[in-house]
Amino acid sequence: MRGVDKIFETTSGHVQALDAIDLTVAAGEFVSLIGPSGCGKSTLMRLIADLDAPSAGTVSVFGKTAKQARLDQEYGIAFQSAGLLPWRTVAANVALPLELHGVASAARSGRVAELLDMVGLSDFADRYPDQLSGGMQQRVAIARSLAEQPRLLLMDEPFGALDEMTREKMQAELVRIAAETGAAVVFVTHSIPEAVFLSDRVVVMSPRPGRIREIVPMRLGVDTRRAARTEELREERGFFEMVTAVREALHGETPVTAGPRGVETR
Amino acid sequence: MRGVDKIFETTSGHVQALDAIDLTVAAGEFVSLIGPSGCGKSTLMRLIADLDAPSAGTVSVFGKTAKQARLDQEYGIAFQSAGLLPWRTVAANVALPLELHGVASAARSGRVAELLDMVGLSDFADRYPDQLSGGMQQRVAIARSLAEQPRLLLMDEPFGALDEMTREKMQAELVRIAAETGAAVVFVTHSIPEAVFLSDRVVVMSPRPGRIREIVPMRLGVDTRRAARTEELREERGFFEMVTAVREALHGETPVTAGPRGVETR
Amino acid sequence: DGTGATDGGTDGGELTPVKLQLQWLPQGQFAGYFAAVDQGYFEEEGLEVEIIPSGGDIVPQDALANGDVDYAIAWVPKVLGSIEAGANLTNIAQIFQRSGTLQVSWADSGIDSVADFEGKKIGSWGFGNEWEIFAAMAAEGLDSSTVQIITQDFNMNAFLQGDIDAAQAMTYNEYAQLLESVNPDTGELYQPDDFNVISYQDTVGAMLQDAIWADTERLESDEAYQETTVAFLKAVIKGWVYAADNPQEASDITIAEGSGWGPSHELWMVNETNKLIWPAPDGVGMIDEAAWNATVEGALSAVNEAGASPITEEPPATAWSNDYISQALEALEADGVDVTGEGFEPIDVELAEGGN
Amino acid sequence: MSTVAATGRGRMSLRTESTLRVVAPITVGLIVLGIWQFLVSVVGVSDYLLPSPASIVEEFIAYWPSIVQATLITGTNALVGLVFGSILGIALAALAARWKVIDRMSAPVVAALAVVPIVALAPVLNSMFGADSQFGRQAIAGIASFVPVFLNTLRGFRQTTPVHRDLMKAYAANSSQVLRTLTLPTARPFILTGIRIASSLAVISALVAEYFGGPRGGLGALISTSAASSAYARAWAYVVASIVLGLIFYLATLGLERLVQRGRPAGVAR
Amino acid sequence: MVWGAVGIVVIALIWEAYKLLGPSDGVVIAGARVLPRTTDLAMPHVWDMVGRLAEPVTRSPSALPLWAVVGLAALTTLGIAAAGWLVGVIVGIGLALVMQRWRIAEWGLLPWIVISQTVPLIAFAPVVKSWGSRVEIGAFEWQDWMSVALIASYLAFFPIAIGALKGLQSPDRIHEELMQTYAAGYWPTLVKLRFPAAVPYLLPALRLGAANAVVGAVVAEVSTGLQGGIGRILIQFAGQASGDPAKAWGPIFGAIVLGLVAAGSVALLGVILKNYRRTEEAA
Ligand SMILES: Nc1ncnc2c1ncn2[C@@H]1O[C@H](COP(=O)(O)OP(=O)(O)OP(=O)(O)O)[C@@H](O)[C@H]1O
Ligand SMILES: Nc1ncnc2c1ncn2[C@@H]1O[C@H](COP(=O)(O)OP(=O)(O)OP(=O)(O)O)[C@@H](O)[C@H]1O
Ligand SMILES: Cc1ncc(C[n+]2csc(CCO)c2C)c(N)n1
Ligand SMILES: [Mg+2]
Ligand SMILES: [Mg+2]
Repeated sequence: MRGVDKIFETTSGHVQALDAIDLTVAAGEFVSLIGPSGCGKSTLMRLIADLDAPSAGTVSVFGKTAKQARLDQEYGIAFQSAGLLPWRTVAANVALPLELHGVASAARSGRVAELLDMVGLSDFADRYPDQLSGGMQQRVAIARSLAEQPRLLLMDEPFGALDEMTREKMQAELVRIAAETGAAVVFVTHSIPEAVFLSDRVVVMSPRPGRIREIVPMRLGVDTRRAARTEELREERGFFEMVTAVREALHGETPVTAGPRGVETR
Repeated sequence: MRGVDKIFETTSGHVQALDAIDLTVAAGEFVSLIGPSGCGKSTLMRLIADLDAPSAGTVSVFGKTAKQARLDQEYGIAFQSAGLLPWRTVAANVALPLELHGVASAARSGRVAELLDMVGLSDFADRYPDQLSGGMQQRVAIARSLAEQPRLLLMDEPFGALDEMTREKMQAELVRIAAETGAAVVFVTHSIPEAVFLSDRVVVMSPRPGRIREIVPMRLGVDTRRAARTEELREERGFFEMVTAVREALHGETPVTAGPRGVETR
Repeated sequence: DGTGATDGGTDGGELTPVKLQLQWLPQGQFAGYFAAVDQGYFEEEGLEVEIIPSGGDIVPQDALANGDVDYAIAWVPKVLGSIEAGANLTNIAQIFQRSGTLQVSWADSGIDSVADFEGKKIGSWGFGNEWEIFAAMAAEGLDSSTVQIITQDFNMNAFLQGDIDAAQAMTYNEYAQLLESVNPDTGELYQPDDFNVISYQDTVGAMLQDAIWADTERLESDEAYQETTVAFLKAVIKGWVYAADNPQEASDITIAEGSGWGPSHELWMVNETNKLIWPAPDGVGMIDEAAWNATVEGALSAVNEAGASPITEEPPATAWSNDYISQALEALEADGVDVTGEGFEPIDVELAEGGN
Repeated sequence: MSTVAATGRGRMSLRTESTLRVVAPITVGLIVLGIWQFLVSVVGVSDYLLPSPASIVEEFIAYWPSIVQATLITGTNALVGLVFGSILGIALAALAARWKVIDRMSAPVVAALAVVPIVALAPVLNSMFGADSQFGRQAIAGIASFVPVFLNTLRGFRQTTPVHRDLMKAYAANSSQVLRTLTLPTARPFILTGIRIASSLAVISALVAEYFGGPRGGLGALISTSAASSAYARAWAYVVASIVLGLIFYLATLGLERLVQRGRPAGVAR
Repeated sequence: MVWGAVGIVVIALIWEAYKLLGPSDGVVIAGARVLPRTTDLAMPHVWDMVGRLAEPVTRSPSALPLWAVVGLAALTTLGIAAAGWLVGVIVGIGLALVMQRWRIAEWGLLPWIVISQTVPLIAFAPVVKSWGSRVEIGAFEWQDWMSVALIASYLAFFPIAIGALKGLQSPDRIHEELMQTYAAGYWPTLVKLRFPAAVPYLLPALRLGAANAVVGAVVAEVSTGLQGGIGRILIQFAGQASGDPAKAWGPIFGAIVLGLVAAGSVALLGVILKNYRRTEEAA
């Protein structure tokens, strides 16, 4: 992504949603986008997915244009709301992309079974979305986004609607799945602990116009690899340090504020 | 609240939502309820507000029955969604309870101005709710719940729909307002840091049937009073310790899990 | 009984209010009643008459039976049906002496008589206007299943466009509508010789049409009503005499009363209506027993496609009475009014396009 | 006491509720019928003015074959109108949803069709399509059905959520795939609602149209003929048949709605 | 707006093009005429229909132009329909209130309200007129136009009752409970919550009710033969359609404009109440 700008024309004038964004995501890397509301996280993601076109600059995915990447189905995508089709069963929802791209029925059902297994919903294949909890729905959406084994996973606040406990479970699961499939992930979130827990790098953005303020690399404890991101991690010291680092990047202060602050966390 | 049970009758049988709940909230105290989805937090709060009746046990508010307390308007309440009436301006929304209870027009507008000032929305008095951001709407709802100077404030996930940054700001504001008005607060949340940040005590609940698992008193740093709950608190060591304590109460483990854990946080 | 209903009672103070229910919108068919109002004939008789037009679904004899009005204009066979259904009504004056119903077909259609109806699409308005057709057909040994009955709406388009082989038409209205329409082949108006005209008056099915009906029970028990009835009939006869003598004026009066027809059509209608009334050898309004019996005969023999007949048994004797019309005629003759119209001469009316 | 109103709803066991749902309307119906019969037979409102329910039933039985025949004729017209009106409504709504221009251009025409009285159109349509065929009535039933189906379908086509549209774009789905997998299923409950509303309109329009010309034999023509000959009990018998016909249409479309939506949430997609 | 005009022009063009090219006896497939006849009798030229409006109704010296006659009649009908609409509003909202208040009333009445609309009311117009003519209370005497208005209200009340019921039941649970926590009784809840919340449902219902009231008024005018309204000239001019085909279209256009005006005036109401519809645009 090179020098990307995005300007929306509205009735009340221009909105500069993104300004001179440069960002490269390595294969298999997990990158989170974080920033206050309206800073352009979603817009950035939509540009990568070719759901919108940039006003300036170029977006390339695996060396192709974003459009070509979309047509070639190089990525899977998940949104804040699960976006399941309510009239399709869980299995049929997961099968949707396969169906649209002409995968034969037998191959399809095999793949769907595999995916539902992966997200732990094999028993719910014939349920309808409204019979599932929010967390389960989100898992279906993730299974769907993985259906065609994309090398890039785009997720826009996929856990935003979930309660904290479900959310933590889903995070752990996502880490596992991403590791299993080896896909690169671009993940939008509002939650600092979530970003810290999941990511290799956290991209902190600032609004009006949407800019990248800082890219915070995550080095959690000694072992920085994904396998280490277990539940216990959340209670580690390094975790809290990283949370603090992102907090400060986000609040845009050079970290000189006074006040009673535990020295250990620095 | 003494030995309170609540059983719902549904098509598929009974649901024991609450089981033998004992809880007393002191005047001016800030108590959070936390627990996984479906553990009965909302039900408990609704019993206090007399929106439902307990199947067994008694609920008393300031020595009265819950019903009498409701009729006497002893409490103010705020829900997860702000629940503003979309056809009323901000000022008219805040004025609603006063209007319903026959407060004279002049006194009303004085009180409304005061309340809007308190939540920092004086400039938005004539706006309609749909012209406000989610955080601002929630502030209006809080102003409304404070309109009649209740001695008890009931809040059911009031910040659930807000993004993390707005949420932190609102938390700080709530602390200030609660301190200013000296009201007791019962606060339902899913977020551990939120509970920790706000509360004097955190009530951790477990589901099926809804029970109180543990009540964790908060002692933050040296100064445990509210005045200390500033932004810096969030980055203090004591804060993380409390978070961990609540996490563990919640996950129900006696804290003996192995694994690489920073010793300092214990 | 100081209202002096029988003799020119304008000086008697209060006028007696009377409601007359018509069987259609205001039009030349009812010119005599409007003329009687306009010329003050009712007032002279001490009456204040309100004429109530009807529309698509108002059944005049029911309005009378329900007590909504004091008198009603209706076709005899329709009322016979109502009487059998329980209405208590009496024909007090048979204004139209002849049937004005036609069945019109194209000149080249080969339909010149009722016998030719078989297998054809026969138009009718329904609403009880169809009994003459079924009676005439019954006399030819045809029943309703041998033809296809098509309901006609308010105009003759269905006939003109070939949806109907033989259309029902009143001499005073629908037949004129045909003669007011442009023949697309010639660009001129249709001419009488473009059509075959079957007049029911010439068939066994002929039935009595516009008659004035009154409430039987009130006639029997209410003396004031009896007096009012005679007074009312006197004024009505004077009205029709006026229409016969002054068709143009009568037509103008009707238009002023809210008829929406154009002047040529209205004049045609008054003139044709006059022909159905005049001359009246027994005096206008007298019920001819033979014609009455023929109508009853026809009504008994007619069967529609649902298998229903207007009546299944002879009507009661109270269904008609010449008592009141005779009194009215006598009084008028005494005043020197010509109530037989011996010298009646219809006028020639030229129809304009669209009746305008 | 007054607050009971707010909470009071729903304090009832499920069994009593489903019983009451059936018993309540029947009770109301019986009460009305009872008052009616009472007025006629005891108070003595003349049977000529207001036929008693009993005499209506009598006529209903006596004219049963004719009633069946007439109901079939009118019912067929209504059905043909409903089917073609609905197809046309759905098709045109699809076009209007796809091309804004068609939507804008059709707006005044649809608005006009929505307010035009049947009485105004019937003679004209008879003239245009021929008074000797049932087509005029079918066309009227079709127009009456078209409007609600069109409006509801158009609304349904607009219900697709941005998430779903984005999803389809992300899948590079072509427009027919989008129509098949997203737009039509989303609109389906709306289409069915439109058809249900249209169903009783179709019956009543087909019936009223018979008042204004065309072949005889339908319910409308027989109601008017019976009423014109003061056979009010018979007219009522035909009216009862037409109510039953309307109900059959309504219940059939309601059943269709339930059937197609079975096992699926009726609400808007999440 | 502009596109709407274009739409009308397109319809007119299709009309004329078909009239020019179509067979004069229409297109008959399998015995059914699926496309209309193109004769002047069946399909007058657009310019004839429009031009006829400017000409006097009849040759009579006192005759007004057709448009004026149609316009006056439309005004009369509008007045009657408005009265019927008002009655429909009162009855409809009244029923909705009762049904909202007591669920048993909803169960008992709602099916009959639905059934009521399958009754061919044209069959009752004469009965209504006849019963009405017997009502006479003191100085009040039933007028024929009231029968027509009553029939109009019969068609108007239905969408209003259904819409109002939906609207009154529409407040979010959270809002209902909020009122409960304020210990607000039935009436304050109705005034402060239910009615305002019902507005977005009520407005389209009132609009539909207005259109229905016009249709009902016209039908009832035809049926009872009431003088002065559009229904009356509708049958009058339909009777003259053989000789003057374009004339019959005048009242048809009049009826359509009338319906649009009625529905449009209710839309104006919506502008006044726009603050109560704030969620509508967002949704
Ligand atoms: N379709 C659009 N038209 C006009 N402006 C838009 C559009 N989409 C986004 N914007 C504007 O662009 C800016 C960035 O929006 P974006 O949705 O990317 O923010 P975000 O970071 O995803 O916010 P959030 O955290 O609330 O989801 C905002 O100011 C927004 O108002
Ligand atoms: N009206 C009701 N009828 C039947 N069951 C109910 C009702 N309300 C709540 N329950 C059940 O009671 C239990 C407790 O529900 P409650 O809403 O209090 O949980 P909660 O802790 O607030 O959950 P959440 O965090 O999702 O808001 C759940 O199992 C729920 O399904
Ligand atoms: C719906 C209906 N359509 C046409 C006529 C025909 N019509 C016009 S005047 C007249 C003579 C009787 O008044 C007749 C038969 C009607 N009566 N009812
Ligand atoms: Mg976003
Ligand atoms: Mg809850």
